Amino acid sequence: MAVKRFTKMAYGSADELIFGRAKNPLSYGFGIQVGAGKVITEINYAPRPGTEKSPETLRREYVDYISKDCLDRAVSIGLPDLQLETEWISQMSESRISAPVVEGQKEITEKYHEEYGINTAVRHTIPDKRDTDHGMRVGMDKVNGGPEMLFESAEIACENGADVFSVESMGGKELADYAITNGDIVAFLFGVGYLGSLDMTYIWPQFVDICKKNNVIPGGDTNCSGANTSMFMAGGFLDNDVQRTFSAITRAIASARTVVAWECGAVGPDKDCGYEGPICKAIGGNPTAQEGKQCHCAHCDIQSNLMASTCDLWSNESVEYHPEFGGSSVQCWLATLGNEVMLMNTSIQLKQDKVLRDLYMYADRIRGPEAYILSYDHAYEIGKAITDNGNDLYLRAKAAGETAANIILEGYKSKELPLTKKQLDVLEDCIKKFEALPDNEDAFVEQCLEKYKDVPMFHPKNYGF
Amino acid sequence: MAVKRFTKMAYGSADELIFGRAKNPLSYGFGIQVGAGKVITEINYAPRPGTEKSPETLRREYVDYISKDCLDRAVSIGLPDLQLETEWISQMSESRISAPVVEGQKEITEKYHEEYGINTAVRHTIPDKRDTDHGMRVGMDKVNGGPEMLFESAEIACENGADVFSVESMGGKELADYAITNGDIVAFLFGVGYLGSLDMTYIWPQFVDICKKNNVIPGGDTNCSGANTSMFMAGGFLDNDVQRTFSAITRAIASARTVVAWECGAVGPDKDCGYEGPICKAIGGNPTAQEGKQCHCAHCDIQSNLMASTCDLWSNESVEYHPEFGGSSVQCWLATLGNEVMLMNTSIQLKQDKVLRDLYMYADRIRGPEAYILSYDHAYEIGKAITDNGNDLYLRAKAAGETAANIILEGYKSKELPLTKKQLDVLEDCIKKFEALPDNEDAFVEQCLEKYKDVPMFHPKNYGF
Amino acid sequence: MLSSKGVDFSKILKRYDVELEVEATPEDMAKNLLPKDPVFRKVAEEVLYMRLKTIIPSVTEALKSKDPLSVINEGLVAGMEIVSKLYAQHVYYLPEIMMAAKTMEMGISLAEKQLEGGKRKTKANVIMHTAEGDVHDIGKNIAVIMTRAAGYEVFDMGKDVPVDDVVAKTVEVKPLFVSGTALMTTTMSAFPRIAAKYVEKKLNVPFMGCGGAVNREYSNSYDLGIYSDKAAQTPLIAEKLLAGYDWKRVREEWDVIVRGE
Amino acid sequence: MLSSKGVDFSKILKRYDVELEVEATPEDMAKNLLPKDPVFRKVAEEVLYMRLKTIIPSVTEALKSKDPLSVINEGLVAGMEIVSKLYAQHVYYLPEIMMAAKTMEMGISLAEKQLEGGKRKTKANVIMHTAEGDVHDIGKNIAVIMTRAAGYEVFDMGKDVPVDDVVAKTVEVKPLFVSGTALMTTTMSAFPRIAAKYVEKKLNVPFMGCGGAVNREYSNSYDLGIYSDKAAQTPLIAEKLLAGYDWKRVREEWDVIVRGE
Ligand code: B12
Ligand code: B12
Repeated sequence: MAVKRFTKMAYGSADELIFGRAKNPLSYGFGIQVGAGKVITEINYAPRPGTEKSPETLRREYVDYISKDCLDRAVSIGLPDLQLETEWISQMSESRISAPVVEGQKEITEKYHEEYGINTAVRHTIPDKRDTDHGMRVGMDKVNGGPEMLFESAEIACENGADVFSVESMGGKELADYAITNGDIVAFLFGVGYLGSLDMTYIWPQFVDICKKNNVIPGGDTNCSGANTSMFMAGGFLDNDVQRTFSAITRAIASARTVVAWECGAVGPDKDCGYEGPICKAIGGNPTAQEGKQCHCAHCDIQSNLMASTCDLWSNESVEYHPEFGGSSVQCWLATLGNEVMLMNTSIQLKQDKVLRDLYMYADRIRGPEAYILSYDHAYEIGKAITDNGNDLYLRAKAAGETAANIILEGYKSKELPLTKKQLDVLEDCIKKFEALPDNEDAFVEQCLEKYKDVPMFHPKNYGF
Repeated sequence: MAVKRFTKMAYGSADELIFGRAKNPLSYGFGIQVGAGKVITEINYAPRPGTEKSPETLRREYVDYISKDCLDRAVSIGLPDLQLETEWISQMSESRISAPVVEGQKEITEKYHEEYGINTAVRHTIPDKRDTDHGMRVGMDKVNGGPEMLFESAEIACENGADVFSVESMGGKELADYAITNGDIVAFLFGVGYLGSLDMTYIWPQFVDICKKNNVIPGGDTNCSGANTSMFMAGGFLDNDVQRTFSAITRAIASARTVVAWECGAVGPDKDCGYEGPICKAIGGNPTAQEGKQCHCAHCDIQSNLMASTCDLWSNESVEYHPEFGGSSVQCWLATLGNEVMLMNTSIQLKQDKVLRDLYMYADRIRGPEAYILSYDHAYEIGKAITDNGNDLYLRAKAAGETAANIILEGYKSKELPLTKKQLDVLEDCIKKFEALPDNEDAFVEQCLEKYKDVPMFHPKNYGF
Repeated sequence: MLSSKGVDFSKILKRYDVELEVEATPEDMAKNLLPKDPVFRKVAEEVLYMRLKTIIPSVTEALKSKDPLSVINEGLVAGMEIVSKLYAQHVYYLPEIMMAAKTMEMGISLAEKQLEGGKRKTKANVIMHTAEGDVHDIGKNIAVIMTRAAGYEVFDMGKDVPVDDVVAKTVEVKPLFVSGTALMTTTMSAFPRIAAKYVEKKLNVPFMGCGGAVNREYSNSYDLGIYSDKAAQTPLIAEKLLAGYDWKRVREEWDVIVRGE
Repeated sequence: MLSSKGVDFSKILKRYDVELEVEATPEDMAKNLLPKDPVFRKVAEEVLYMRLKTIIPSVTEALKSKDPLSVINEGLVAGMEIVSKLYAQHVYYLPEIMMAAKTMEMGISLAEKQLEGGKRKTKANVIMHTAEGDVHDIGKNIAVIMTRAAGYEVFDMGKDVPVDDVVAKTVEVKPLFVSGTALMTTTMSAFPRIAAKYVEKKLNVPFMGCGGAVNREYSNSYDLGIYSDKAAQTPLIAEKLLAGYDWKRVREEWDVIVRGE
């Protein structure tokens, strides 16, 4: 599979970016059409503790309880389409544990499609359990065989009935962890923007092959391990362990990494938890799954409405299965999630979708720097910075980060976006650090390999050095 | 307190009905302004089982855990206003159990207002534990003193720091239960529309006095025990133990009862769980609390977006306190709820509120008969039927029910609103029953007293007969 | 108001109730289920079509040629069984269940008058109540009707029933099982308290915890506790208890039992 | 794009972070907290301002006039204590904690070289790890740093640590307490398994269950289990354990303990 870097934007202008419509729509599963003029509901869930004990109990939890509850509630409220997402728990790398779940979900989604006429599909997101200390490329890990397991998991998912395949890959995570906890933006650029992109360029062509062989949609990846961790730690107005200006910049850098899956042949929808979605969609034109307003079951974010403005699937990220007054937790969250989707689709039908998009966007635009850069006008600008440097993994990630930083600074100076002094300090510090960076890949790599050689768990060989 | 029946609509046209703005706005609590151009978030919660054991554990649960969690999350996401609603659990009729909760919530809302500048208020909704077998008016119940307890609860709430006072009163419930389970619309009209209104005319002037004495806002009542039970049992597309045409008509009838609180001097906001709110607001012009899209934690409804179109406060109905990935359950639901409010307020600021209102409305308009009659144009019509007969408790409730039935039938005939054959049958049966009714109160009452004399727990003396 | 002209609502929502409407009428569906014998058939039809006005004459007529026990079992109860089937198929709904049960009960009391001892033999005694502190009794009322319709003698203790009263009644009537309904998380704690008193008194009576607030995990969290989700499931579980299952076995096989397989 | 001209954003949202911004600088706030003695003060300032480049010369200098143990305690650790206070006041944030801790540790290793035995006496041994099957280790890493900074000898076993390894290590180093971090509901079940093995082996070691998936109820659901919500709470709880509290008492007084009163 040839890798084709994005050097041109899929969209001619930011204003074309909108929910429910993507340049490259997709059809799959039992009647699901994504990015074709309708937003699709995607529900994600976690099994109750203890159910992982045996293949039977886990299959029952995922299929007979969770999937059934979701499908029942979808029919109950009149939802026309439902995508299930199963984020594999760690134990599922073993085929005897995961295969029954994948098969069972295929069966039950087909059954509901036939019985009720509801359109259905299942996305399987496999875990990346590679260990940087043991080695991240095939053949390196003699202890656990992590890299081999990664591709085996993909095969299990694809051979047993996944409609969409995704992964949250870990390339660059060791440096991202270090970067976030130490406030070092260059470490993030190196780990996520550069090394992460190299890693994805290594794994994704293989995933795409496996998907093609099995007629499965290769969806996409996310920088959950990097930018989301950073966002999570920046948190809300009572948290900010990490400064929000810093986390916003990590988000922009992450987008340069996330698009690599598509450059390697994946076609979307990418993963909901990649808040970099608006930027990726602007670049690649593929459908994007997003989350926000109805993902508070999983984590608090402060750009909840805004994230809906450009989504093609709308997700809750994840909720643990347990009872509530209104039914099971998955049913309750599905209903509120599905209702948001129905609102979006109403606006499309009434030709008011651009108004609703802008309402979503303005509701959060100035709530924080991350919302600000993910507003579709700014997301487009950052995408442009990436495609302008599309062939250079270092320069494009740097351009993404710098552009985001400058957008924030401009927003602050124009008095549109308020910042605390500390947020501003950190922002200016990041800009300074970007400016001090070399202007070519080799020099950058050399400098970083030296500077970060003692970061725990970082081994250059994992990235082909 | 004189009772002043509504004989004129507060609004000149349906199109004036919209979220965030009421004819008679209110200010209370620590900076809360309702119906004055901004929707307010109202969060409701239930304590964990076991915490009712002692005054200390219950106070801690409500104040230190639930209220604190809510206020923290509100600040975290940047919510400018938060109203807490405490629906008293049964044990709280005892002052030693409830007073510490009321006081504690007053204190903590004041503290957050001062510390963070967030506007806050607390609504206390007391339980109506009167027992129809023992007697529903003061002096009748020698066993439990239910009626006395009702007014004592009001005093406890008002004297210890409630900002808004509400109740879910039970007048007519014994007949409503019978009506719903047996599909008897006349029993509902008699129980809820007529007797329920008499009961509210008895209790509400006394509540209003207690509120005035303590400078507390007398909010309103709801027909939770009637129309909501009916809605709940009609359920979603997989349920319908009760036909949805039937439950829609019960809703219209209930509105004639709910407005009685305002006729007795209450000023709003009424209760979220009174889905008759759009009709009541159209009649009385007072602010209304509503729930839908983000109340699926409490129950499934199929008019989730639509209910937002005319609200002044937006509520989650209730969620049990427990942990989720994203924080405590109250925090997770508060965040998604608050984000809906922020979307509405964004639309007001951008002067797109009428567009958003119509999107909310159209998202559900034809999902079911109840949504159809609660669409603001139809809600207005039903309100008009009530005010045209405002001084006659029987005729106005009948007019509300008949008007709703005819709106549904018209909708069906015009092919706007699909119905199943069974739904249509039940609708036509209700219309026939309405038509067969006498055209004056006395004849109606006489007929019903005879017809329903054997309904369990029904005793005419409770209503002054 | 924005115009909805040309809007394709099917892109927004799906009216599954309309799309999946069951075409069959009660008449169609009952055809092959009604008793063959014309006398029993007549009685069963009265129940099936909820004819409150003609049930008495029809049963009176039937009693002329048939013994009271078969009028009850092959006529009245047979009719009610069809009603339950139609309910399961979404042809009948709750009000029909309630009305049909009322019709059946009228017929049964009439027939019982001619029975030796004045009472038919029910399958077993059952106690039902709504938990102490809780007034939410609609679900319980429905369960009472359905359980009665299935042939059990139900002692309905009402709502807000003190724990000790339930225990005393249990000692008195020795029921097959006792059910409690709770719609509030703050009232369901009465269930383990009741069960504990049974254990103390060595009463081996399964306690069925039900109602909106209650879930299976909760009802399975104390000894003797079993769960039922919907009123219509009671007969299925009751049957197994009659067949000698203890509470532990009901718990274990719960999923299968309530599927009615 | 709709124009936002004239929009009053304060009606939509409130930027509490900006409105409640703490005006004080670290310099202001530290003024009265720094040691009076100029030598210790200098060392404490190096930590406080995270001066990775000058910490070594400053400590070297201090060691000329002061004994190594007081350089550690009255200089380096004193500086770190101020850092913790600034963190609690939202003047410092996570990166500052990490950098300051790194600075302090550099100073400590230098000073320790001149100590008898080559090691300062830490308050106690502590074992930390991320649960078997779980790779979410950021929270654990933060807790490790904060606990070390508070003067404990932390054995960081890393992530995805098998239950038996934790037990073996516990036998080996006899820690004051052991912590586990789990971010997944499917991995936190390792905690009660570990605690059960302690009980079996009669190891009376409190097991602190932590991490995003874990809540207080869960950690209190098995013997020996205690809970900590935030990494910054560890020292508060550890102190009480040092003072002789057992796991039961920590549970009982938890609310008060973590408020630091
Ligand atoms: C109707 C209703 C009322 C009516 C009750 C009318 C009545 N006669 O029962 C009224 C208005 C009186 C009422 C009052 C209150 N309510 Co209320 N009410 C509801 C509502 C909307 C519906 C409940 C209902 O009837 N459901 C339909 C029936 C059929 O369902 P069900 O009882 O669960 O029964 C089914 C099954 O459980 C099962 N089943 C039940 N029993 C049995 C028995 C057996 C043997 C079997 C096999 C099966 C079985 O079969 C049934 C059908 O399949 C719920 C909302 C909800 N989400 O549940 C709130 C709800 C239960 N109420 C609530 C509250 C808080 C109250 C009040 C305290 C409010 C107040 N502050 O005044 C008071 C309570 C007073 C008291 N001490 O009890 C909360 C409880 C929260 C909590 N703490 O747990 C709820 C959940 C609403 C909410 N989300 O906040 N309520
Ligand atoms: C970052 C992240 C990741 C990163 C982890 C990076 C890393 N180095 O840790 C990556 C991308 C690797 C990842 C992978 C996965 N993740 Co993840 N992830 C998250 C995320 C977004 C944030 C977690 C985080 O770092 N929080 C910040 C830290 C600081 O918080 P913390 O660890 O809780 O620590 C604090 C306290 O708990 C406490 N603390 C912690 N330890 C200790 C110890 C002591 C002694 C003390 C006192 C205090 C203390 O102090 C800390 C600060 O105050 C969460 C979302 C969420 N809501 O939590 C999901 C989440 C945890 N992940 C989830 C999932 C499902 C996964 C995957 C399985 C996804 C997949 N299919 O690939 C894999 C798991 C692989 C595996 N086997 O573990 C789910 C778990 C759901 C469940 N079943 O329970 C979550 C909840 C997301 C969701 N809502 O679905 N994830």
